[in-house]
Amino acid sequence: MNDIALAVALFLLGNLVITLLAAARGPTAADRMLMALLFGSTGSGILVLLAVAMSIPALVDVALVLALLAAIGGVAFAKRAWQEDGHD
Amino acid sequence: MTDLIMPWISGTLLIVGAFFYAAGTLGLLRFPDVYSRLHALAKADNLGLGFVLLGLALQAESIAVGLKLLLIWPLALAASAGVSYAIARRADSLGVKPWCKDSP
Amino acid sequence: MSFAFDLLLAAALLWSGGRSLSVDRLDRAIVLFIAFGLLMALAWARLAAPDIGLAEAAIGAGLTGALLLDAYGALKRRKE
Amino acid sequence: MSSGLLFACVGALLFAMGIAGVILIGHLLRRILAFNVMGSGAFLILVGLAQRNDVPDPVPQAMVLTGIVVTVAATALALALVRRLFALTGKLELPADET
Repeated sequence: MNDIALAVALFLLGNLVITLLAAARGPTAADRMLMALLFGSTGSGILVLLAVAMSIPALVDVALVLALLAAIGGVAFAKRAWQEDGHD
Repeated sequence: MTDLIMPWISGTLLIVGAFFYAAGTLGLLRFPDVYSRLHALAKADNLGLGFVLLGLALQAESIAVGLKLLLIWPLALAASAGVSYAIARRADSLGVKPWCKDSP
Repeated sequence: MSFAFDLLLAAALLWSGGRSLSVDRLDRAIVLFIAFGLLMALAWARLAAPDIGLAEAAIGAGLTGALLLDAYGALKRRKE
Repeated sequence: MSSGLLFACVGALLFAMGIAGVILIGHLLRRILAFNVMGSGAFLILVGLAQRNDVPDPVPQAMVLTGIVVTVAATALALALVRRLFALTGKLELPADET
């Protein structure tokens, strides 16, 4: 049972790396920031799977914090950093 | 009986969750503008997270551990809804046009 | 399989860290640095240190990224 | 190769990249990024090398936990100083020595 959790975690990490490669050269500023949104949900999924696969229950708390605080970066980007000429 | 079936249900739910994550990533890579990419990420990825959490909560030792796992889902939904709203509103106020079928 | 996970995580850490120092535009560098912080949280989880992972997820991923983006936006506004 | 040793090697490479960035890059915000990368490399070396036995050593973990908090405080102070420097001189680089 731990094997399938670890396999799904590996698959999600591969997803994350592909998105990282693609979004680093994304066309607009917003696409790069959408990556933060994806990192929040995918990262908390990986942490929950690792908590089961490595049998460390405290990692569930880390997933909870990550799911909430990854939103701060996105809101800071939308409110403060995204200016008019950010289209290139 | 339950011990026999439960790992299969749990593993199936995990694989369905992985499929939804892959669908969200594909949407981020292939969709044409900011709004549709936001739509793909905010919905498909959180659905994948929900399936993964449900699959893991089914094989938790106690009710409390399973409920704590399931608690992550509404929090992630609230966070992602807030960020999506902020990004879409800012894109609209900056004048980013939604993609139409005729536009290049 | 856990070794494959470690290898992929290590490669992603090195790539995002190096690119965040060498990419040409500053906003891309900051976003890559936020991704680097999230990958560091995963690395602490793999090293069986959940307390450091908690601190890194809260501080490295949330707070530092928000501070950097805020400073970037303020500098850009003042430049115009 | 255990995962502790692997991440210690990654930490050494990150430390090298970060220290090269701190020395070579003139732009102050990028220099702060390089400083953070350098700190992360040092933390990875500390925790990764303490992982050799089965039971992880708690003392480096406590040190690294303190170090992360100190790093974010130093980053916030450095960003405030950069903003003040930009408001005073309009440049994002340190002034050259006038001797």
